[in-house]
Amino acid sequence: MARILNIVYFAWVKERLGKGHEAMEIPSDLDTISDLVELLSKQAPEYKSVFADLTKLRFALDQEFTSIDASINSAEELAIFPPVTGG
Amino acid sequence: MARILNIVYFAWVKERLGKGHEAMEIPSDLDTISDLVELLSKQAPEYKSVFADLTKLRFALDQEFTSIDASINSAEELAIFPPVTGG
Amino acid sequence: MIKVEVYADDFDAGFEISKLSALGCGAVASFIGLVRGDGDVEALELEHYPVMTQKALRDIAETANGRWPLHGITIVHRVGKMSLGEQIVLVCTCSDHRSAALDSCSYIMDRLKTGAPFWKKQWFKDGRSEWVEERQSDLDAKGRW
Amino acid sequence: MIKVEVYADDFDAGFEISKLSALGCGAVASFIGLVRGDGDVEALELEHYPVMTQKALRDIAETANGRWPLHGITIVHRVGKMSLGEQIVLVCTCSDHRSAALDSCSYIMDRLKTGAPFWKKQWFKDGRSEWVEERQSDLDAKGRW
Repeated sequence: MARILNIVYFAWVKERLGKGHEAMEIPSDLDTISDLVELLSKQAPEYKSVFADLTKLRFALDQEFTSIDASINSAEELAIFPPVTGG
Repeated sequence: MARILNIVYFAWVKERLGKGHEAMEIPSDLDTISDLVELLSKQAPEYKSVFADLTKLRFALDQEFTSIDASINSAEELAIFPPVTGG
Repeated sequence: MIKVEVYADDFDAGFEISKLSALGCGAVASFIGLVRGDGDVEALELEHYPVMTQKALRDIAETANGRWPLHGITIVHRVGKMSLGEQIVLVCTCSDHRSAALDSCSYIMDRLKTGAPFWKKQWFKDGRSEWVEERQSDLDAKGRW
Repeated sequence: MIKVEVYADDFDAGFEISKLSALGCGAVASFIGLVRGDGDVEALELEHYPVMTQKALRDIAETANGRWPLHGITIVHRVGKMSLGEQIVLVCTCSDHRSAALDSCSYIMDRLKTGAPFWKKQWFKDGRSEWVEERQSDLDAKGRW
Protein backbone atom coordinates (compact mmCIF):
# COMPACT_ATOMS: atom_id res chain seq x y z
CA MET A 1 0.00 0.00 0.00
CA ALA A 2 1.35 3.42 -0.91
CA ARG A 3 2.10 5.81 1.92
CA ILE A 4 1.77 9.59 1.99
CA LEU A 5 4.87 11.40 3.22
CA ASN A 6 4.87 15.07 4.10
CA ILE A 7 8.10 16.67 2.84
CA VAL A 8 9.19 20.07 4.19
CA TYR A 9 11.96 22.30 2.86
CA PHE A 10 13.86 25.15 4.50
CA ALA A 11 16.22 28.01 3.66
CA TRP A 12 17.65 27.96 0.14
CA VAL A 13 16.21 24.51 -0.52
CA LYS A 14 12.74 25.98 -0.03
CA GLU A 15 13.58 29.06 -2.11
CA ARG A 16 15.02 27.12 -5.01
CA LEU A 17 12.18 24.61 -5.08
CA GLY A 18 9.68 27.43 -4.78
CA LYS A 19 7.72 25.63 -2.07
CA GLY A 20 7.98 24.95 1.63
CA HIS A 21 6.23 21.61 1.72
CA GLU A 22 4.47 19.00 -0.33
CA ALA A 23 2.74 15.68 0.25
CA MET A 24 4.09 12.81 -1.76
CA GLU A 25 2.88 9.31 -2.40
CA ILE A 26 5.78 6.99 -1.67
CA PRO A 27 6.16 3.74 -3.62
CA SER A 28 5.91 0.77 -1.26
CA ASP A 29 9.36 -0.49 -2.26
CA LEU A 30 11.11 2.82 -1.49
CA ASP A 31 13.45 2.46 1.49
CA THR A 32 15.86 5.29 2.35
CA ILE A 33 15.89 9.08 2.09
CA SER A 34 18.56 8.59 -0.55
CA ASP A 35 16.11 6.57 -2.66
CA LEU A 36 13.53 9.32 -2.36
CA VAL A 37 16.01 12.03 -3.31
CA GLU A 38 16.91 10.01 -6.41
CA LEU A 39 13.28 9.62 -7.31
CA LEU A 40 12.59 13.35 -6.92
CA SER A 41 15.70 14.24 -8.96
CA LYS A 42 14.19 12.35 -11.88
CA GLN A 43 10.86 14.14 -11.58
CA ALA A 44 11.87 17.71 -12.35
CA PRO A 45 15.00 19.77 -13.10
CA GLU A 46 14.68 21.96 -9.97
CA TYR A 47 14.98 18.86 -7.76
CA LYS A 48 17.93 17.66 -9.77
CA SER A 49 19.63 21.03 -9.32
CA VAL A 50 18.90 21.30 -5.58
CA PHE A 51 19.97 17.73 -4.92
CA ALA A 52 23.08 17.92 -7.13
CA ASP A 53 25.49 18.24 -4.18
CA LEU A 54 24.20 16.07 -1.36
CA THR A 55 27.03 17.13 0.96
CA LYS A 56 25.24 20.47 1.25
CA LEU A 57 22.02 18.92 2.54
CA ARG A 58 20.82 17.66 5.88
CA PHE A 59 17.73 15.65 6.77
CA ALA A 60 15.29 15.10 9.60
CA LEU A 61 12.65 12.38 9.92
CA ASP A 62 9.74 13.24 12.18
CA GLN A 63 11.78 16.16 13.59
CA GLU A 64 14.91 14.18 14.42
CA PHE A 65 18.17 14.82 12.55
CA THR A 66 19.14 11.77 10.55
CA SER A 67 21.43 10.74 7.68
CA ILE A 68 20.53 10.32 4.04
CA ASP A 69 20.95 6.55 4.45
CA ALA A 70 18.14 6.30 7.00
CA SER A 71 15.09 4.25 6.13
CA ILE A 72 11.94 6.31 5.90
CA ASN A 73 9.86 3.46 7.34
CA SER A 74 6.65 4.79 8.81
CA ALA A 75 7.85 8.39 9.30
CA GLU A 76 5.20 11.00 8.60
CA GLU A 77 7.44 13.96 7.87
CA LEU A 78 10.75 14.31 6.09
CA ALA A 79 12.61 17.64 6.25
CA ILE A 80 15.32 18.57 3.75
CA PHE A 81 17.49 21.61 4.46
CA PRO A 82 21.02 23.02 4.43
CA PRO A 83 23.26 22.68 7.51
CA VAL A 84 21.81 24.71 10.38
CA THR A 85 23.32 28.10 11.24
CA GLY A 86 21.41 29.41 14.25
CA GLY A 87 22.44 31.14 17.44
CA MET B 1 68.80 55.90 58.12
CA ALA B 2 65.64 54.27 59.45
CA ARG B 3 62.63 54.12 57.13
CA ILE B 4 58.95 54.30 58.00
CA LEU B 5 56.84 51.50 56.53
CA ASN B 6 53.07 51.55 56.53
CA ILE B 7 51.76 48.07 57.35
CA VAL B 8 48.14 47.19 56.60
CA TYR B 9 46.22 44.11 57.73
CA PHE B 10 43.05 42.50 56.39
CA ALA B 11 40.42 39.92 57.30
CA TRP B 12 41.27 37.70 60.29
CA VAL B 13 44.81 39.11 60.47
CA LYS B 14 43.32 42.53 61.14
CA GLU B 15 40.78 41.13 63.61
CA ARG B 16 43.31 39.14 65.57
CA LEU B 17 45.82 41.99 65.73
CA GLY B 18 43.03 44.38 66.68
CA LYS B 19 44.18 46.96 64.14
CA GLY B 20 43.98 47.58 60.40
CA HIS B 21 47.24 49.43 59.97
CA GLU B 22 50.28 50.80 61.71
CA ALA B 23 53.40 52.75 60.81
CA MET B 24 56.65 51.08 61.74
CA GLU B 25 60.19 52.25 61.82
CA ILE B 26 62.25 49.69 59.93
CA PRO B 27 65.85 49.02 60.94
CA SER B 28 68.22 49.90 58.11
CA ASP B 29 69.61 46.36 57.95
CA LEU B 30 66.20 44.74 57.57
CA ASP B 31 65.81 43.13 54.14
CA THR B 32 62.83 40.88 53.43
CA ILE B 33 59.21 40.63 54.52
CA SER B 34 60.26 37.46 56.29
CA ASP B 35 62.75 39.44 58.40
CA LEU B 36 60.04 41.91 59.34
CA VAL B 37 57.59 39.16 60.28
CA GLU B 38 60.25 37.66 62.53
CA LEU B 39 60.90 41.03 64.15
CA LEU B 40 57.19 41.62 64.79
CA SER B 41 56.75 38.11 66.21
CA LYS B 42 59.31 38.96 68.89
CA GLN B 43 57.54 42.20 69.79
CA ALA B 44 54.23 40.92 71.09
CA PRO B 45 52.35 37.61 71.55
CA GLU B 46 49.49 38.56 69.17
CA TYR B 47 51.99 38.89 66.28
CA LYS B 48 53.58 35.60 67.24
CA SER B 49 50.17 33.94 67.18
CA VAL B 50 49.05 35.48 63.89
CA PHE B 51 52.37 34.72 62.19
CA ALA B 52 52.65 31.19 63.61
CA ASP B 53 51.62 29.51 60.34
CA LEU B 54 53.10 31.48 57.48
CA THR B 55 51.49 29.21 54.87
CA LYS B 56 48.20 30.87 55.79
CA LEU B 57 49.46 34.38 54.97
CA ARG B 58 49.91 36.35 51.78
CA PHE B 59 51.70 39.65 51.18
CA ALA B 60 51.64 42.68 48.94
CA LEU B 61 54.24 45.43 48.63
CA ASP B 62 52.92 48.72 47.35
CA GLN B 63 49.74 46.96 46.23
CA GLU B 64 51.42 44.18 44.26
CA PHE B 65 51.20 40.56 45.42
CA THR B 66 54.62 39.29 46.41
CA SER B 67 56.23 36.45 48.35
CA ILE B 68 57.50 36.50 51.92
CA ASP B 69 61.07 36.35 50.57
CA ALA B 70 60.74 39.68 48.73
CA SER B 71 62.99 42.53 49.78
CA ILE B 72 61.06 45.45 51.20
CA ASN B 73 63.53 47.92 49.66
CA SER B 74 61.96 51.34 49.34
CA ALA B 75 58.33 50.12 49.42
CA GLU B 76 55.98 52.42 51.27
CA GLU B 77 53.26 49.96 52.12
CA LEU B 78 53.26 46.32 53.12
CA ALA B 79 49.98 44.43 53.31
CA ILE B 80 49.60 41.19 55.26
CA PHE B 81 46.45 39.12 54.79
CA PRO B 82 45.04 35.62 54.34
CA PRO B 83 44.63 34.14 50.84
CA VAL B 84 42.03 36.13 48.93
CA THR B 85 38.51 34.72 48.52
CA GLY B 86 36.57 37.20 46.42
CA GLY B 87 34.14 36.88 43.56
CA MET C 1 13.70 24.55 35.58
CA ILE C 2 14.10 24.55 31.84
CA LYS C 3 12.56 27.33 29.80
CA VAL C 4 12.77 27.39 26.03
CA GLU C 5 11.16 30.13 23.99
CA VAL C 6 11.22 30.91 20.30
CA TYR C 7 9.50 34.00 18.98
CA ALA C 8 9.86 37.01 16.72
CA ASP C 9 9.82 39.79 19.34
CA ASP C 10 12.89 41.15 21.07
CA PHE C 11 13.50 39.93 24.62
CA ASP C 12 14.62 41.56 27.85
CA ALA C 13 17.89 39.78 28.63
CA GLY C 14 18.26 41.46 32.02
CA PHE C 15 14.82 40.31 33.07
CA GLU C 16 15.45 36.71 31.95
CA ILE C 17 18.80 36.65 33.75
CA SER C 18 17.29 38.12 36.92
CA LYS C 19 14.70 35.35 36.96
CA LEU C 20 17.47 32.74 37.13
CA SER C 21 19.36 34.85 39.68
CA ALA C 22 16.26 34.69 41.85
CA LEU C 23 16.41 30.88 42.06
CA GLY C 24 18.91 31.10 44.90
CA CYS C 25 21.97 29.56 43.35
CA GLY C 26 25.37 31.20 43.56
CA ALA C 27 26.36 31.40 39.92
CA VAL C 28 24.52 32.66 36.85
CA ALA C 29 26.18 32.60 33.43
CA SER C 30 24.69 34.00 30.28
CA PHE C 31 25.41 34.51 26.65
CA ILE C 32 23.71 36.90 24.26
CA GLY C 33 24.22 36.66 20.51
CA LEU C 34 23.53 39.83 18.53
CA VAL C 35 23.39 40.85 14.89
CA ARG C 36 26.86 42.08 13.99
CA GLY C 37 27.68 44.32 11.05
CA ASP C 38 29.93 41.95 9.09
CA GLY C 39 30.91 43.73 5.89
CA ASP C 40 27.82 45.32 4.42
CA VAL C 41 25.28 43.33 6.38
CA GLU C 42 22.36 45.45 7.51
CA ALA C 43 19.95 42.80 8.71
CA LEU C 44 19.70 39.14 9.52
CA GLU C 45 16.73 36.88 8.87
CA LEU C 46 16.21 33.69 10.81
CA GLU C 47 14.07 30.90 9.50
CA HIS C 48 13.33 27.82 11.57
CA TYR C 49 11.46 24.52 11.54
CA PRO C 50 8.80 25.28 14.13
CA VAL C 51 7.66 21.76 15.05
CA MET C 52 11.27 20.71 15.53
CA THR C 53 12.82 23.79 17.15
CA GLN C 54 11.28 23.54 20.60
CA LYS C 55 12.14 19.87 20.76
CA ALA C 56 15.74 20.34 19.61
CA LEU C 57 16.35 23.19 22.08
CA ARG C 58 14.74 21.28 24.92
CA ASP C 59 16.89 18.23 24.13
CA ILE C 60 20.03 20.35 24.24
CA ALA C 61 18.95 21.93 27.54
CA GLU C 62 18.14 18.54 29.03
CA THR C 63 21.48 17.10 28.00
CA ALA C 64 23.22 20.07 29.67
CA ASN C 65 21.06 19.55 32.74
CA GLY C 66 22.20 15.94 32.95
CA ARG C 67 25.85 16.85 32.58
CA TRP C 68 26.11 19.70 35.07
CA PRO C 69 24.40 20.35 38.41
CA LEU C 70 22.14 23.16 37.20
CA HIS C 71 19.15 24.78 38.88
CA GLY C 72 17.85 26.55 35.82
CA ILE C 73 18.34 26.93 32.08
CA THR C 74 16.74 29.56 29.89
CA ILE C 75 17.04 29.59 26.12
CA VAL C 76 15.36 32.35 24.13
CA HIS C 77 15.84 32.36 20.38
CA ARG C 78 14.33 34.84 17.98
CA VAL C 79 13.20 34.19 14.43
CA GLY C 80 12.32 36.58 11.62
CA LYS C 81 14.17 39.67 10.45
CA MET C 82 16.49 41.56 12.82
CA SER C 83 18.51 44.73 12.35
CA LEU C 84 22.13 45.38 13.28
CA GLY C 85 22.72 45.29 17.00
CA GLU C 86 19.51 43.42 17.78
CA GLN C 87 19.56 40.41 20.07
CA ILE C 88 19.19 36.99 18.43
CA VAL C 89 19.66 34.51 21.22
CA LEU C 90 20.03 34.30 24.97
CA VAL C 91 21.32 31.31 26.89
CA CYS C 92 21.37 31.58 30.66
CA THR C 93 22.27 28.88 33.17
CA CYS C 94 22.51 28.85 36.94
CA SER C 95 24.26 26.55 39.33
CA ASP C 96 25.88 26.51 42.75
CA HIS C 97 29.25 26.55 41.02
CA ARG C 98 30.63 29.03 38.55
CA SER C 99 32.35 26.49 36.32
CA ALA C 100 29.12 24.48 35.93
CA ALA C 101 27.21 27.64 34.99
CA LEU C 102 29.86 28.92 32.56
CA ASP C 103 30.69 25.55 30.97
CA SER C 104 27.06 24.59 30.45
CA CYS C 105 26.35 27.99 28.90
CA SER C 106 29.22 27.45 26.40
CA TYR C 107 28.03 23.92 25.77
CA ILE C 108 24.47 24.94 25.01
CA MET C 109 25.63 27.66 22.60
CA ASP C 110 27.97 25.23 20.82
CA ARG C 111 25.25 22.60 20.51
CA LEU C 112 22.67 25.16 19.43
CA LYS C 113 24.86 26.36 16.56
CA THR C 114 24.94 22.91 14.98
CA GLY C 115 21.97 21.07 16.44
CA ALA C 116 18.90 23.29 16.27
CA PRO C 117 16.94 23.89 13.04
CA PHE C 118 17.65 27.58 12.45
CA TRP C 119 18.94 29.10 9.22
CA LYS C 120 20.37 32.58 8.94
CA LYS C 121 20.14 34.80 5.90
CA GLN C 122 22.20 37.97 5.70
CA TRP C 123 20.67 41.03 4.07
CA PHE C 124 23.15 43.50 2.60
CA LYS C 125 22.94 47.27 2.16
CA ASP C 126 22.63 46.91 -1.62
CA GLY C 127 19.52 44.75 -1.25
CA ARG C 128 21.22 41.42 -1.89
CA SER C 129 20.70 38.54 0.48
CA GLU C 130 22.63 35.37 1.13
CA TRP C 131 22.15 32.28 3.27
CA VAL C 132 24.90 31.92 5.85
CA GLU C 133 26.99 28.78 5.35
CA GLU C 134 27.90 26.27 8.01
CA ARG C 135 31.14 27.21 9.75
CA GLN C 136 33.90 24.71 10.42
CA SER C 137 34.66 26.51 13.69
CA ASP C 138 31.13 25.71 14.88
CA LEU C 139 31.60 22.04 14.07
CA ASP C 140 34.94 22.08 15.89
CA ALA C 141 33.38 23.81 18.90
CA LYS C 142 30.67 21.17 19.09
CA GLY C 143 33.30 18.44 18.79
CA ARG C 144 35.14 19.48 21.93
CA TRP C 145 32.31 18.42 24.28
CA MET D 1 36.53 49.74 26.89
CA ILE D 2 37.37 48.49 30.35
CA LYS D 3 35.14 49.41 33.26
CA VAL D 4 35.95 48.35 36.80
CA GLU D 5 33.77 49.34 39.71
CA VAL D 6 33.85 48.43 43.37
CA TYR D 7 31.18 49.68 45.72
CA ALA D 8 28.76 48.69 48.47
CA ASP D 9 25.47 49.22 46.63
CA ASP D 10 23.71 46.60 44.58
CA PHE D 11 24.07 46.85 40.82
CA ASP D 12 21.73 46.41 37.88
CA ALA D 13 23.24 43.48 35.98
CA GLY D 14 20.82 43.80 33.07
CA PHE D 15 21.75 47.44 32.60
CA GLU D 16 25.48 46.72 32.69
CA ILE D 17 25.09 43.86 30.21
CA SER D 18 22.95 45.99 27.90
CA LYS D 19 25.68 48.65 27.81
CA LEU D 20 28.13 46.08 26.43
CA SER D 21 25.47 44.73 24.06
CA ALA D 22 25.17 48.26 22.69
CA LEU D 23 28.84 48.30 21.60
CA GLY D 24 27.92 46.51 18.38
CA CYS D 25 29.74 43.23 18.79
CA GLY D 26 28.05 39.92 18.16
CA ALA D 27 28.69 38.11 21.44
CA VAL D 28 28.18 39.16 25.05
CA ALA D 29 29.00 36.78 27.89
CA SER D 30 28.38 37.46 31.53
CA PHE D 31 28.71 35.89 34.93
CA ILE D 32 26.95 36.92 38.12
CA GLY D 33 28.05 35.59 41.49
CA LEU D 34 25.43 35.68 44.25
CA VAL D 35 25.26 34.97 47.97
CA ARG D 36 24.24 31.34 48.29
CA GLY D 37 22.74 29.76 51.40
CA ASP D 38 25.45 27.23 52.20
CA GLY D 39 24.44 25.47 55.38
CA ASP D 40 23.26 28.08 57.86
CA VAL D 41 24.78 31.08 56.13
CA GLU D 42 22.50 34.09 56.22
CA ALA D 43 24.84 36.82 55.04
CA LEU D 44 28.21 37.40 53.50
CA GLU D 45 30.59 40.23 54.28
CA LEU D 46 33.24 41.31 51.84
CA GLU D 47 36.31 43.21 52.92
CA HIS D 48 38.84 44.53 50.44
CA TYR D 49 42.08 46.49 50.15
CA PRO D 50 40.78 49.61 48.47
CA VAL D 51 44.03 51.07 47.07
CA MET D 52 44.88 47.71 45.55
CA THR D 53 41.48 46.45 44.37
CA GLN D 54 40.98 48.74 41.38
CA LYS D 55 44.50 48.09 40.20
CA ALA D 56 44.25 44.30 40.58
CA LEU D 57 40.91 44.14 38.77
CA ARG D 58 42.13 46.43 36.01
CA ASP D 59 45.26 44.30 35.56
CA ILE D 60 43.12 41.17 35.22
CA ALA D 61 40.85 42.91 32.70
CA GLU D 62 43.81 44.17 30.70
CA THR D 63 45.40 40.74 30.59
CA ALA D 64 42.11 39.31 29.28
CA ASN D 65 41.93 42.15 26.75
CA GLY D 66 45.38 41.22 25.48
CA ARG D 67 44.55 37.54 25.19
CA TRP D 68 41.18 37.74 23.44
CA PRO D 69 39.81 40.13 20.81
CA LEU D 70 37.38 41.95 23.11
CA HIS D 71 35.46 45.17 22.57
CA GLY D 72 34.47 45.68 26.17
CA ILE D 73 34.95 44.33 29.68
CA THR D 74 32.89 45.27 32.72
CA ILE D 75 33.73 44.13 36.24
CA VAL D 76 31.52 45.21 39.12
CA HIS D 77 32.37 43.90 42.57
CA ARG D 78 30.51 44.72 45.74
CA VAL D 79 31.98 45.05 49.22
CA GLY D 80 30.34 45.17 52.64
CA LYS D 81 27.56 42.98 54.01
CA MET D 82 25.14 41.20 51.68
CA SER D 83 22.15 38.97 52.36
CA LEU D 84 21.25 35.63 50.80
CA GLY D 85 20.48 35.92 47.11
CA GLU D 86 22.15 39.30 46.70
CA GLN D 87 24.55 39.89 43.82
CA ILE D 88 28.26 40.00 44.69
CA VAL D 89 30.04 40.28 41.39
CA LEU D 90 29.36 40.78 37.69
CA VAL D 91 31.83 40.07 34.91
CA CYS D 92 30.70 40.87 31.40
CA THR D 93 32.73 40.67 28.19
CA CYS D 94 31.90 41.29 24.56
CA SER D 95 33.56 40.23 21.37
CA ASP D 96 32.80 39.44 17.75
CA HIS D 97 33.12 35.75 18.62
CA ARG D 98 31.25 33.75 21.21
CA SER D 99 34.22 31.67 22.34
CA ALA D 100 36.29 34.81 23.01
CA ALA D 101 33.47 36.32 25.05
CA LEU D 102 32.74 33.15 27.03
CA ASP D 103 36.36 32.12 27.58
CA SER D 104 37.48 35.58 28.69
CA CYS D 105 34.53 35.77 31.10
CA SER D 106 35.59 32.44 32.67
CA TYR D 107 39.20 33.58 32.74
CA ILE D 108 38.41 36.85 34.52
CA MET D 109 36.31 35.06 37.15
CA ASP D 110 39.04 32.48 37.74
CA ARG D 111 41.71 35.15 38.06
CA LEU D 112 39.51 37.32 40.25
CA LYS D 113 38.96 34.48 42.74
CA THR D 114 42.68 34.19 43.44
CA GLY D 115 44.18 37.49 42.33
CA ALA D 116 42.09 40.35 43.69
CA PRO D 117 42.27 41.49 47.33
CA PHE D 118 38.81 40.51 48.57
CA TRP D 119 38.04 38.48 51.65
CA LYS D 120 34.71 36.87 52.39
CA LYS D 121 33.25 36.31 55.82
CA GLN D 122 30.19 34.14 56.26
CA TRP D 123 27.61 35.12 58.85
CA PHE D 124 25.51 32.27 60.23
CA LYS D 125 21.95 32.23 61.56
CA ASP D 126 23.18 31.69 65.14
CA GLY D 127 25.25 34.88 65.02
CA ARG D 128 28.60 33.21 64.45
CA SER D 129 30.86 34.39 61.67
CA GLU D 130 33.77 32.77 59.89
CA TRP D 131 36.28 33.86 57.27
CA VAL D 132 36.00 31.78 54.13
CA GLU D 133 39.13 29.75 53.40
CA GLU D 134 40.96 29.58 50.13
CA ARG D 135 39.60 26.78 47.95
CA GLN D 136 41.84 24.35 46.09
CA SER D 137 39.32 24.29 43.24
CA ASP D 138 39.89 28.03 42.74
CA LEU D 139 43.65 27.53 42.57
CA ASP D 140 43.13 24.68 40.09
CA ALA D 141 40.78 26.83 38.00
CA LYS D 142 43.36 29.60 37.83
CA GLY D 143 46.04 27.08 36.91
CA ARG D 144 44.28 25.95 33.74
CA TRP D 145 44.81 29.28 31.93
